[in-house]
Amino acid sequence: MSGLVIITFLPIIAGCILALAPLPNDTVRKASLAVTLAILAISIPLMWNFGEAYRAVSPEVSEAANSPMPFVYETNVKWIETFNINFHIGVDGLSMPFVFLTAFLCPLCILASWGIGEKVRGYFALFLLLEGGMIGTFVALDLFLFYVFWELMLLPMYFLIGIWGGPRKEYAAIKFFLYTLFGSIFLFIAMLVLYWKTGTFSLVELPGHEGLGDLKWWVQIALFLGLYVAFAIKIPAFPFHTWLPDAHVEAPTAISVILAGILLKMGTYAIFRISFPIFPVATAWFCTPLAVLAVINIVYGALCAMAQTDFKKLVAYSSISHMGFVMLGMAVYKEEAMQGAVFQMFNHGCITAMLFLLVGVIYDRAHHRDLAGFGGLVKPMPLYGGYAAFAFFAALGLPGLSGFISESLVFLGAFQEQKLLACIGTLGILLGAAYMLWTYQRVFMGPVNEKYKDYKDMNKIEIASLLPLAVMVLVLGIFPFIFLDMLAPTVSNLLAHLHVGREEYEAMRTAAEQVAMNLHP
Amino acid sequence: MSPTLLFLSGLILLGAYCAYRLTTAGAKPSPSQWVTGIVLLGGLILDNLATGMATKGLLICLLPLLSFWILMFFGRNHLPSGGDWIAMIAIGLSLCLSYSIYHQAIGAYESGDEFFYHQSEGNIASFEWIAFTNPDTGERTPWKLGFWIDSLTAIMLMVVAGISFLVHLFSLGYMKGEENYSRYFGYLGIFSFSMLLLVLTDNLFVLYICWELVGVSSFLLIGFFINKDSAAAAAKKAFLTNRVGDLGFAIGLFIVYNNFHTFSIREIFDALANGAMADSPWTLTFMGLGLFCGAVGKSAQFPLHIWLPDAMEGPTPVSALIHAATMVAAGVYLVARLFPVFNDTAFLVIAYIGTFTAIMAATIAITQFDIKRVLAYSTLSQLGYMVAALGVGAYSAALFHLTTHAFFKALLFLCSGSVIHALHHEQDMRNMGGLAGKTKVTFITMLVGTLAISGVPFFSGFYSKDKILAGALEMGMINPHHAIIFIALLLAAGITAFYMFRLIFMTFTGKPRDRHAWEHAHEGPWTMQVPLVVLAILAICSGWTHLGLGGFFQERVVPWGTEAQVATHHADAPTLFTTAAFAQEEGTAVEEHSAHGEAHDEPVANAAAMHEEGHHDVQHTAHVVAMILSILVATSGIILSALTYWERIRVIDPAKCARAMGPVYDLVYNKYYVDEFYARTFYRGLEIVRNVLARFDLRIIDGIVNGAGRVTVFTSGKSGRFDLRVVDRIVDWIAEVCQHYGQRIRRVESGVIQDYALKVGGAFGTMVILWMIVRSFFIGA
Amino acid sequence: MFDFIFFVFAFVCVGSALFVAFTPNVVHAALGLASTFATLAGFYILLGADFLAITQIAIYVGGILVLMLFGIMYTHNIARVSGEQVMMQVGPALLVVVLTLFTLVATILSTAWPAKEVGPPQPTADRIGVLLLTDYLLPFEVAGILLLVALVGAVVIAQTPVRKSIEESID
Amino acid sequence: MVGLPHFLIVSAILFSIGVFIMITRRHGIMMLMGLELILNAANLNLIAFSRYVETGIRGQTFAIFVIILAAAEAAIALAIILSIYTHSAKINLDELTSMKE
Repeated sequence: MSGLVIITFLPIIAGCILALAPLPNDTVRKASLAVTLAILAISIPLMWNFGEAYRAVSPEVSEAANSPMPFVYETNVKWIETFNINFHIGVDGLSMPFVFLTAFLCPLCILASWGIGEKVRGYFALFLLLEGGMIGTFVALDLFLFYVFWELMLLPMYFLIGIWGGPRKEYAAIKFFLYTLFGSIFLFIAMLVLYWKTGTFSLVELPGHEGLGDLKWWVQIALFLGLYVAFAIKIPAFPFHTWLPDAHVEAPTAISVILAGILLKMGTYAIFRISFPIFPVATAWFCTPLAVLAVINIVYGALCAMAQTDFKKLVAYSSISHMGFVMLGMAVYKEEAMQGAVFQMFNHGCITAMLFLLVGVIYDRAHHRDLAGFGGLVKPMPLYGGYAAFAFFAALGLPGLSGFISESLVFLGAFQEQKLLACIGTLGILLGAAYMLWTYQRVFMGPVNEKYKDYKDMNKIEIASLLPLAVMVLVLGIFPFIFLDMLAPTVSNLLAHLHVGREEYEAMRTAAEQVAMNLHP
Repeated sequence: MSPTLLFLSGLILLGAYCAYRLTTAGAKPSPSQWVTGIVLLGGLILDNLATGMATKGLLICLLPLLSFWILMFFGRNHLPSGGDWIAMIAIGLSLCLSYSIYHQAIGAYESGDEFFYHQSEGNIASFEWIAFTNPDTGERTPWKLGFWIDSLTAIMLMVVAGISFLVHLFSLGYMKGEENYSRYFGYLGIFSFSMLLLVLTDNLFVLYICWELVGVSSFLLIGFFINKDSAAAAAKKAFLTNRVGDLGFAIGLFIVYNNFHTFSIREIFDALANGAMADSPWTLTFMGLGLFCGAVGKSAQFPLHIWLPDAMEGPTPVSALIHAATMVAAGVYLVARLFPVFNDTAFLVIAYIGTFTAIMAATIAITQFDIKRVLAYSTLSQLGYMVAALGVGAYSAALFHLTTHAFFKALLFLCSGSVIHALHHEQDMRNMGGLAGKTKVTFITMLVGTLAISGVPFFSGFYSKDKILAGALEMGMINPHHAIIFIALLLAAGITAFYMFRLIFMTFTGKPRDRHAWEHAHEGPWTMQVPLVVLAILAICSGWTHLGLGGFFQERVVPWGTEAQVATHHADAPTLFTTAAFAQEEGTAVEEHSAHGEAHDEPVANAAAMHEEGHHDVQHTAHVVAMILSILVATSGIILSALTYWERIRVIDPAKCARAMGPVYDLVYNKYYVDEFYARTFYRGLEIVRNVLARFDLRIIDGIVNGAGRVTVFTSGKSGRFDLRVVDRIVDWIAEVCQHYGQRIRRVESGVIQDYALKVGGAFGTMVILWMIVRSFFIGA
Repeated sequence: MFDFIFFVFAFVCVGSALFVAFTPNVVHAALGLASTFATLAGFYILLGADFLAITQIAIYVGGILVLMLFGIMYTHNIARVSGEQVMMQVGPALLVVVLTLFTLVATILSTAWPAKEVGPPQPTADRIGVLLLTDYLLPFEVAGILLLVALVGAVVIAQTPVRKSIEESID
Repeated sequence: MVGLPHFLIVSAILFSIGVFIMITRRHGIMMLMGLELILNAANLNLIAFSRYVETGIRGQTFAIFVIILAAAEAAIALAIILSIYTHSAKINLDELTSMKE
């Protein structure tokens, strides 16, 4: 049995067992930590061997545009034969990093939820279920299977926010749920239309399927837009983002980490996986609007972040800003930018996870997150201040840390296509530095607030949940090629497909212009 | 030779320091101290072993990084005396290795050999970083990271490592007993690392990385007194202002990458020399201006100069190292390193911005009372000088001034630190006075520094400043409509002399204004005095041409692509500050003259010869005139200052002057209200925009979402009422009817099980009989 | 011979069943029931169901009836077990039962049963065993679990009362 | 000649007596006896059919399951009766009318 199957189902099964077995709380915690660590242990060799395995199946550069996108570690079993639905899973360079990221973040989140005191069994069971859903979404190569996991992920999230959340948890949970469900409708419709046209759900067969050839261009665009709405909600892209701050503010720390670290990546990942390869022509049509939306996301998110007084809300808005970089990288047909976008997704996962964990640390002590209420925290908590400085600098794109590499790659690529937008987008870097430093100044620097002068520094569990992330951010910041080399063949395969679509689109446009010219000479 | 002297003195100091630590740390040296000694010895041996340039370069920059990591992780709790000795050893070894590179450069100069090392030359290792497909060639080309070591690098290494070493030494005394003592040295380590790598690298991307890293270390060090509000604010301001400049830098880099698909400086230069971008001058201009934006930020040029005075919130040695000598010079270094990518328009902008900064900052410095702020504005002004020098094409002069300025400004800052230390953190000059007798070493060394910065002959500043003025004058003579640059710079030189002596007089002469502080004033420990003396020696003699340094600059520190010895009139060099402009004008003139059938190449050859000759004339004249004028201006500045502030010969009352100037004084005293202007426009604007947007987000966008929710709730309310009043009513009615009859029927339920059995049986029997009757009825029918 | 045995059995069976129905003494009734069960086993033998006949004796007579007797003993004072048992609603009951019986018999007699040659009876135990472990494996397992559950359930339900009544009888 | 109808008639008589007992008797255990009679009547039917109609042993197998169920039912019913008895000291089930209303 392939490792992917194991890591997809292990958490789900373990979650079910935990939900039923009447174990003492401490055992539950340790058991779920063991399960997540086991998943991490399985995913590490998968990640390690991935580059070589993928290169082995990857087509020649000249052939890339005509051959289907390759995958590795595939498992393909018939599921519902009547509708040609298969249990088809596998990974390529777009999904492998995120499978790994999920496996990497989950043990840390378990550590961060060590202090959860009520309904412990339910919490950890749901958490494991969530992990299974997330990994499943990343590895699914069948649209139907993808949809199943996509929704499966939603449910535990709803309960985790709705039961263990903050004061307005019901509002936040329902908002999150309805919002995402609203998006899912579009996904569902698109899925049905695709099935109806082609008779398959396979994400390997759908790109370039001849059944799609006779789709009218406006149907393509409508489907693309529908899918975009579905995924933009998850990203979250302006103007579908307002669920995020609420969900983040109310969610418990570990759930915020998962939400920002992995769930937000689902949106962009799905665009990469579904929208782009299946509708290359519509992609070409949409890339400029997408870039504009991306820049709005960047600048708008940063400005909104600046105005927040709630620590977590600030981080939430910064997520919106940072996901804008990903969108900008996606919107241009450049290798640098695409790699940068995927890398940025990964980095944002690590960095924002750190930020949320840090917020959690102080929230556990002070029980509020009002930025104006702190001050001079470095003095009682030097270690915390140090980690916070590291994370904040990582978030504002300090060179030497991974976020900088991805952001600059995105911009290097974007500038080649969209000069003006890229220049406006760089404002985001400045604003990012502004709000991050301003926050750092308000919380950590300045005179010590008397209320907090006896606070204990971070304990071992908190350090254990932060240190791996910090190391990851630092190592990838100095040796980004570890990641990028693994990614490169996938991105160039995808780009080869996209370029074909773009040429088709250009040809269509020229033809249309010709017609217009003839009509109005 | 002074460099050798410096090197030897450094070594001696290092040895002395280690001996000092080993003897005073306790009766029994701890194992870690033994390790120190061994590492130190090993490092010295390493110096001899590391013959390859790459190894040296790597060691130079990585040693301080190592010290940073060690100090950050183990400094406070695990190392004796906070681990300061680790930082000392690291920077000491860096200095040794830097010196050996510098030594090679000087040796090559004396023997007339080439001195240039780069990854493409074969003896520098390069490191293949991330790789992308080059759209021009279609091949996967990795970004190669390597070192670029030439005379400029050598001199920069020496300046950075040398001053960094001295500042480390000074800090031992100055920072003693401060909280987070070892973190301080850690920060110095990361700064040294990034600054050294910045001057070593051959890749613009790495340069940008280091550029930001020095910004961060500057942030950390300015905000070192982290619990002080003003320090925190200043640190943030510095970083953000730098970020604004870096934005321009980044856009410049985007343009570079877009056009060349590489960040290797060498490849960019080669491509430019091969005529790339020749047909897109505007892009070239934007690229140059973008890159210059970075320099504007880091070197604190107008309009991004506001952070530097505030940065004085950091510890004084830091001000000396980062905000006077090295980091702020990075901008100048950047423009110098990328000299070939700028074109005429860019150079003009550079020149004017530099000049404006020089004169503006100088005027502000006159009015300030905080001793460090005066020095900060003086730094601004001197940086403006250097930038202006680059702008007018006085390349080697700019870097010469960078070097001398690094020495004397570091000296001045350290002296001011010594004064502040002596007066227990008193920084206001109005509370000083009469310290000359109390702190003799500080007074003398500071006087040396002041003389150097004022441009008094035989002090280093004189030579470098003179060269810059000569360059500006030369350019002014070639392009008379730009002569204002020279005049402004000359004026700034005079003002510099004036305010620097104002500082000396106010601090060291006259009656002590704060007697209590004065009585407790004392000289610092020897670790603080030694750097002052060393720097004072350097401030005097680093400019002496007969020691070879001036010549070295003149002949070796020249822009890439120009032949040595012909620094400023290479055929490919921009036309703005060469006599090529002359040549063109005259060429066209001659052409017009000889329009009647004469050979075309003859007048051109004529013109070239004339311009060669004319250029030498111009150079010579400029030199002499500039020298005389600068001496005159400096002297008059000093005299004026003495008349105003030296109590013995005072004839002018500064307060009266200030009153007489009225609004002008206020304007200058408040730094031309630039800060206030930014606060009113950018900050306020940003605040408004962000509040409006946040409200927009909450009210409109989220409002729409919630509105949709509310509409749903409203409709559901309506339909709910319909449900309740109509549908439910019917259901209720049915239920009521059922209940009514149920009440009657329920008597059948006796609760006795046998009864039930009977009824079941009876029902069964009845049904069977009925069925039979019906059946028989039908069948019978 | 077959017919004779049948009628003897039928007589005894119906007779003892009627005795059960009308005897006032519960213990007597139980004994009468035993007789009915035994004659039923006889019927089974007549019908060639040897295994079932044995099962009938073992379970009904040996198991269930003993169980009932225990039940009677627990619910009555052991000294006067023969407590008078009154019957209720005999009239309506007779009416209903006779009616039912009449319809049943009428149906049985009026139905044209398939006339089939009946071969000599064969041993059935092995065939039943095979069938139980092949075609009826799942029902068999479920029945086993059901028995187990019933056993446990009966113990749980009866535990306290039995102990109570024992304690009472000790007192 | 004794055949299927004879067995069926005996079975019908037993069934009727069983029903009669269930209706008339007040004693819980007596009612249980009636129930057993009814079940036995059914069993007799099954076996008779399996002999005369189906000529297999499936009917017998079915009868075995009925016996099993009867055993289980008897055990539970007796336990319940015992429980009721100790709870309310009543053995006559017609007196247990707390379910009424």
